[in-house]
Amino acid sequence: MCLAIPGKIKSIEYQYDGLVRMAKVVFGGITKEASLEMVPDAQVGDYVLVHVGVAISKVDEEEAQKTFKYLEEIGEIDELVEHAQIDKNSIDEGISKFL
Amino acid sequence: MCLAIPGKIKSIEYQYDGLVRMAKVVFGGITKEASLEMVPDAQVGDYVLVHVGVAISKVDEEEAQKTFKYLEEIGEIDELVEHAQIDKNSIDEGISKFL
Amino acid sequence: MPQLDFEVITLGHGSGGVLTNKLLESGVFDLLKNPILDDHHDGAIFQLEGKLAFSTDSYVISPVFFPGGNIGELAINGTVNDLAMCGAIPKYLSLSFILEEGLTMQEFWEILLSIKFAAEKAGVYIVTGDTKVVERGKGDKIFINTAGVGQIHPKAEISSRKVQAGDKIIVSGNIATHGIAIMSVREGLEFETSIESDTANLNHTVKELLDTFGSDIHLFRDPTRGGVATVLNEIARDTKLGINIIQKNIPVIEEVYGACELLGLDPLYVANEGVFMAVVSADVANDFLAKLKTLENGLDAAIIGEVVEEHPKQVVLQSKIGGKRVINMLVGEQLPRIC
Amino acid sequence: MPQLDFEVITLGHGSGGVLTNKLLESGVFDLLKNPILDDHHDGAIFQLEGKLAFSTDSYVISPVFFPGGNIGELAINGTVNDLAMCGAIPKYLSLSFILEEGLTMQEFWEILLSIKFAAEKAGVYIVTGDTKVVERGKGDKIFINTAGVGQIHPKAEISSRKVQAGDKIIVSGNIATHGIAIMSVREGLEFETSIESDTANLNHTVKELLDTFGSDIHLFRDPTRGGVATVLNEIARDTKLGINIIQKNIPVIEEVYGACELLGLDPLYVANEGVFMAVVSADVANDFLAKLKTLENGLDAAIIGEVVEEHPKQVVLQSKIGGKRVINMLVGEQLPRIC
Amino acid sequence: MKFLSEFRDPEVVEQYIAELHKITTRPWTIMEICGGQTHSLVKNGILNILPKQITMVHGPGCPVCVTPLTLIDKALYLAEEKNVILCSYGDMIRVPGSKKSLLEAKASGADIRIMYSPLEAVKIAQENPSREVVFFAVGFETTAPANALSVLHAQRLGLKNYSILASHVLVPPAMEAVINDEEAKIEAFLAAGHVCTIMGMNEYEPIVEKYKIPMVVTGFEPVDLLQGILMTVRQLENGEAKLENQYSRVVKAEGNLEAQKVIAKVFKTDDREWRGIGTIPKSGWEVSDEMAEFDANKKFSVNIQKVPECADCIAGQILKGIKKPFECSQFGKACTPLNPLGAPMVSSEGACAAYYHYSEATEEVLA
Amino acid sequence: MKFLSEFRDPEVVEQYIAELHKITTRPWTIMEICGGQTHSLVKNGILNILPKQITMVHGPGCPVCVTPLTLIDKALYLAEEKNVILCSYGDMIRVPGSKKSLLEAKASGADIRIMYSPLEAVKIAQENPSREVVFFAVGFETTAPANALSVLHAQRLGLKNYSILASHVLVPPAMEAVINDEEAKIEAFLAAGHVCTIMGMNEYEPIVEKYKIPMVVTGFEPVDLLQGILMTVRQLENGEAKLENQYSRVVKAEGNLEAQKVIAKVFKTDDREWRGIGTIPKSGWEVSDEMAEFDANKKFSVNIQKVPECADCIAGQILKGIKKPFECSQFGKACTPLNPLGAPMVSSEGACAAYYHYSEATEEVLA
Ligand code: SF4
Ligand code: SF4
Ligand SMILES: [Mg+2]
Ligand SMILES: [Mg+2]
Ligand SMILES: [Mg+2]
Ligand SMILES: [Mg+2]
Ligand SMILES: [Mg+2]
Ligand SMILES: [Mg+2]
Ligand SMILES: [Mg+2]
Ligand SMILES: [Mg+2]
Ligand SMILES: [Mg+2]
Ligand SMILES: [Mg+2]
Repeated sequence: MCLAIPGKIKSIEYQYDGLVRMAKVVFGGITKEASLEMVPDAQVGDYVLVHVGVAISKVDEEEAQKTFKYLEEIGEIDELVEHAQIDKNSIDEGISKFL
Repeated sequence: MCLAIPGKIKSIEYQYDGLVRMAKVVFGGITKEASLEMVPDAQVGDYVLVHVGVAISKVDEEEAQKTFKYLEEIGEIDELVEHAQIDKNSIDEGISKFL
Repeated sequence: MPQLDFEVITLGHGSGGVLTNKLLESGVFDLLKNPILDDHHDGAIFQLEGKLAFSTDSYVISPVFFPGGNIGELAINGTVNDLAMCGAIPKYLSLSFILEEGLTMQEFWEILLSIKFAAEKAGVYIVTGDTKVVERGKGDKIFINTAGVGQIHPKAEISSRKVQAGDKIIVSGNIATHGIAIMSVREGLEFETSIESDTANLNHTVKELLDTFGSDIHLFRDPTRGGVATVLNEIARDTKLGINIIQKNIPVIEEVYGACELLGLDPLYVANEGVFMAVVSADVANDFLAKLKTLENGLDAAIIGEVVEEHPKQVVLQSKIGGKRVINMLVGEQLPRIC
Repeated sequence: MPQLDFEVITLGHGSGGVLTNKLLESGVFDLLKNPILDDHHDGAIFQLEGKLAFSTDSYVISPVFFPGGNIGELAINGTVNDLAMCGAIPKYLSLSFILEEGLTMQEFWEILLSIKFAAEKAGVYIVTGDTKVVERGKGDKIFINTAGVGQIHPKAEISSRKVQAGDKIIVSGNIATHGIAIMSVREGLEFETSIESDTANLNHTVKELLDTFGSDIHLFRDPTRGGVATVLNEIARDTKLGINIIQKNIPVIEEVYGACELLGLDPLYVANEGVFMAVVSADVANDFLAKLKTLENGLDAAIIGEVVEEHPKQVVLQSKIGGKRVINMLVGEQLPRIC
Repeated sequence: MKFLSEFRDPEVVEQYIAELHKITTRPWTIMEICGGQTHSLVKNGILNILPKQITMVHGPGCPVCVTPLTLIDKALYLAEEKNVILCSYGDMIRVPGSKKSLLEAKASGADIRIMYSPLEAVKIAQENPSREVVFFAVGFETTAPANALSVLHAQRLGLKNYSILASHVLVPPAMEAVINDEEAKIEAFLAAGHVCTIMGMNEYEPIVEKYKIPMVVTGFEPVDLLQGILMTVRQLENGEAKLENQYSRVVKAEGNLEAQKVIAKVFKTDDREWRGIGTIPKSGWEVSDEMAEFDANKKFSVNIQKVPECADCIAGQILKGIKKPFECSQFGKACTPLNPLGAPMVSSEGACAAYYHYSEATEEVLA
Repeated sequence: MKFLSEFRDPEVVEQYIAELHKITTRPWTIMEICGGQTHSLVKNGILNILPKQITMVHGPGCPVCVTPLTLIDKALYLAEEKNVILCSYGDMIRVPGSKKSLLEAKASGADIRIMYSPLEAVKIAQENPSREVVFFAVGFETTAPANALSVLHAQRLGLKNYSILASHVLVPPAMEAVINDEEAKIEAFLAAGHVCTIMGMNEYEPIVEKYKIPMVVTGFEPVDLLQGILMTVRQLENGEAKLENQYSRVVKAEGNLEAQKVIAKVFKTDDREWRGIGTIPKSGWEVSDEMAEFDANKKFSVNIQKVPECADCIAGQILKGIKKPFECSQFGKACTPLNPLGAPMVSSEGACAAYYHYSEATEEVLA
């Protein structure tokens, strides 16, 4: 459930007599309006996660990087290349299981 | 103004708890509903003059015949045939006036 | 009707995906089956030589089902007849639907059956098609477009340039019947009648006439929208000649006449189907009429007037009582009058 | 735009009478003028020899004006392209309008201009037509049907029967652009974008490819409604062969990609215009691609997959990350998702 | 069709025509008040088979033509701004208001429906309880009973969403306005048969008396019209001025008393503006106070600017028979049936429209 | 697109796959609760590149699939009988109620509109003051803030014609229901990243503690999912049972406090029926008493008959991972995506629908 995608805030305007912050958020070249009511500290330039027209979270750049350091962290990165070769076969087997 | 044409009453039914008489009236093979509220004495088989869905008068057969007896009555019917010939020309003149 | 797992048409049936395929393969393709029919490709391919005629019409009639027929046969007959009016032998038709969401499959199937029978009767193949679905309230149950290709009859020389003073004008049957049949079921105007639309394919009759009278037939026209009056005016305008029409010769059935009186309409302006007009040279007019009366849909044919040198571009009608008046083109739609 | 004494279309303009004539003669006929155009008759007459292609489509797009074009050019390009997909040189088109009461003359005129330019650009003549008007609320501004006749290219041997394992599948440009451009202006979904519809006539490009590669081209298809996925499935079904597609080879521009992410759509199912797919023999695939890249609308062409013996009737996609999945036909319309 | 076909019999027509040609010795100008009679004269080609000395002048008797601009604007306002379902007779919807016609408003989205009968409009109101339904009740005396009945039906049904926009005009005051105009030179009248069916002939006695002008209540078929004209010419030739009844098969001296009762219940007499002529005192019917809740004028507060008629239009003089259409500077130029500037160009029985069609022919033939 | 493209990088995917293959020694059954994750697994072809020992079970986390029949019937009733403008997310309108789907109702004339956002529905209400607008507010915790905001917006605008038909389900109770089912043999969970974005991770600590079951809060992109699975398998292989957060770029332990405030204002916790599973105590949100005027359930008196699910459908067992779709007697026969009998065949991420597409392939290949 819950298709939400990250976009960059291009501009912010106020609606309802200044009560509500609405942003133009850019997603890969397209722009869509989103409410910033759930992310009061989001500013122009920030990335926010938008779900059905509402930004539900800011996206944290630093935390994002952790995913790419995780394998290194768990200290196993060196042995990977050879395994990758082996797995090619196992992948094809996997497919034929489904077809 | 006031396109009204004569038709023959085929059937009569009551509407609004019997307050209103509505008739099926036949006009040269087609049938249309008409209110009989303005012709309280009209019965099945009578001819009525219908205007925008309302019968506004019965049609009197005897009176209708008078039109065909009128020329005779005014005592001139005998001399008509020769005039009719003459008038053919005058008709064509009449037409060319308009064209 | 085939067993289907849907009862009404929805937008998905026009999406081009599974539902569109389901709809088409549920029986549409089977129903219209013929050697050339759209081989799941974007068009049909066939061989035709010589002079060709090509015509199209969209059909938007309301109601879709009317006394005497439905929009399906109308759509086939209409284009078949337009081709025939060009002096062509109709061969191949395209068939394109714009369906409104909510059309029931049962209605659609009934229309399809009419299409099938009308095409068979006219001897034409439906070889390519298209189906679109529009949202509820953006259409009117079903619109149909047909386009058609035919081969010009070898003896045909149909052209307004061939029309000359003295030519006789013939209608092939009672006029205004179709338009009044439709009117009888319109909201706010309904009346009871046994009048039925006389929609029919005219191509077989036209072909026989061309076989026999060839180049003595100068023009064919089918007086659909706008009626006989509009076609007469168009002929007068295009030929720069005058036309005289004799009202008492114009065939109208009594019920149609009655409905016209009631609603204040002039049958000359009421739409026709299954009726054509021909302009033929005076020499053959009587023979043409006699022959036509023996052919399909020709029994009530009549010579209604002639082409004249006088009053160029004008159509003059001699009324039943001997008066004359100019018959103009229709301004706007004919609407029922109160006065 | 000509000076007219009406600003909006009313029912009278479809009545077949004076208003219909006024509308058509106000400039429509002038605008589309060509030697064969409907001589005020019921159809067009022309000479064509050999193997012919015949195709039709109705256009019902909403909104009528969209980023990058309008329904008019779509209607011309659509049928031109369907003919081209048959391996034909498009020649003559019919043009049929279903106008909704209230369409402004200005909008209609703008659409007519697009039609004119699109027909000129494609090198086709509009030779016959029809105009109907439906009541407000029974249409959607304007529906257009076009049908077309073309001559099969002498070297063309387009047929799903020619497709064989090993053949390469090529798309001629970025996919899903048109569908997303339309979606960007739909009520309830609107978003800002510079994406424009890429509607275009493909016949010139197709002709040059046929000139060069002739019978090595086994199939052309334009992935309009239902998108690339539907065409791939239809090919697999018709040929009873399998198809493998490489996701990373499929050209999609970034903005279209973004919009698909936002709305939960799969670009493989989004409608295209101005894009075709070709199935060509493996020998010529690279040359074909190289040539196509030099032709109009072919710059972004790519080989996206191939025909295989395995998994007959199935389309299998290798995802960007190396996984595989079956690509099915679209069930119903693609709708924006929340999950 | 009985009572129609006989009255279109060419032989009888021929006899009447012959008699007319025989007895007519001098030029006579006769006005047929009723647009329906104008229509029949034109449609059957009667005008050009009459003796040349007889000039038929087409009177103001077309309810559609004389409906004032302001009222059409009002109907437009109700349809466009108040979101009502506006029901109307077919020929009314083509008549231009100050900016557009109902037909154009319909094309632009207003819910305007063509009815054969006002009783159908009541059904529409029944079927659409959440919408206001207004019937545009135009007409002369003939149509008043039907329009009135629709109100009574709505009342019986307890409908709160039905009302009428009344535009009812009366023949006798208009007739007097024509006679009183110094420039009008009408020597006799064909009175309108269907109006008299409702109202009888008694109203006309005083006019005939007062102005010493022949008048024949006449029907609508060719034989009716020719008999009516013959009766009129006989009076003229004999120097008489009587009220006669050609149309006795439906017209009684006292009219239709039931219909008069219904009218009295729903309408009240009032001054009324006639398009092209101006305001004529006591020449129209408004909805009565008793039935005020069915009066669209009262139900919807509409304040429509009165817009002047086109200044160049000489409709007033045309409708009174003072001038012929081709004497108007706009005729056939700015003013055509497709784009009428004034009332008589509006409907097919309007004098300007009738002449327009003939003059088209003339131009062609002369060219 | 930043924060998307990196997480789809084939090289990174390859590394994670390799690591997974390396460390997996035994069969493991892991449930991804969230339908969005199911979708991503299927769409990216991840299922068939995982080690064969890993079985992913698709959980009940598709709000569209678990919306009960009765509620769909209610929405249908409002659209068809009450003439409301019913606004809904696109994937909801295809789901069949007891007689038809909203899409079919729309085809038959109901005014049903597809919205990207509930805030758009509020605009529709503003633009149609004379119509009632109801938003069919389905969703898990993720969607609740947006649905709630629409109510607050309507309140600020003083709209009296806007309400929501709430169908809000909650993840933790459903998770416990799955765990507590004796037949379900789920050994670990991927928790739903976007649900946790709103609610945080604190709700899950007790579950992990109580049932000693590994749980990783996971994102939706291929790399996210693979990292999440890897973290889960590492726990499983190591015999651990921890709550971990793979999706830390958006999920904070405490969740989104602003969103929680808005939810608390508009909703209250209640028992809720899950299609295919049955009623789970305290597993849903209803509109709070304070906001009762925006509750379509209260605004419209609707008495919908509760209709039983198809008796042959084993959706409950499917949604809990107890049975595979092809073990259902209706699968691929009476029940297909075009004509689904039960929740898991309904939307593209439903387990039965996913298997249906694969099995089609299988049949063909085997034939
Ligand atoms: S021609 Fe037109 S402008 Fe002149 S009097 Fe007649 S209606 Fe008026
Ligand atoms: S296949 Fe259909 S009937 Fe069987 S469990 Fe799945 S949804 Fe239910
Ligand atoms: Mg045609
Ligand atoms: Mg229709
Ligand atoms: Mg035709
Ligand atoms: Mg098509
Ligand atoms: Mg024709
Ligand atoms: Mg096509
Ligand atoms: Mg459209
Ligand atoms: Mg196409
Ligand atoms: Mg046509
Ligand atoms: Mg195509």
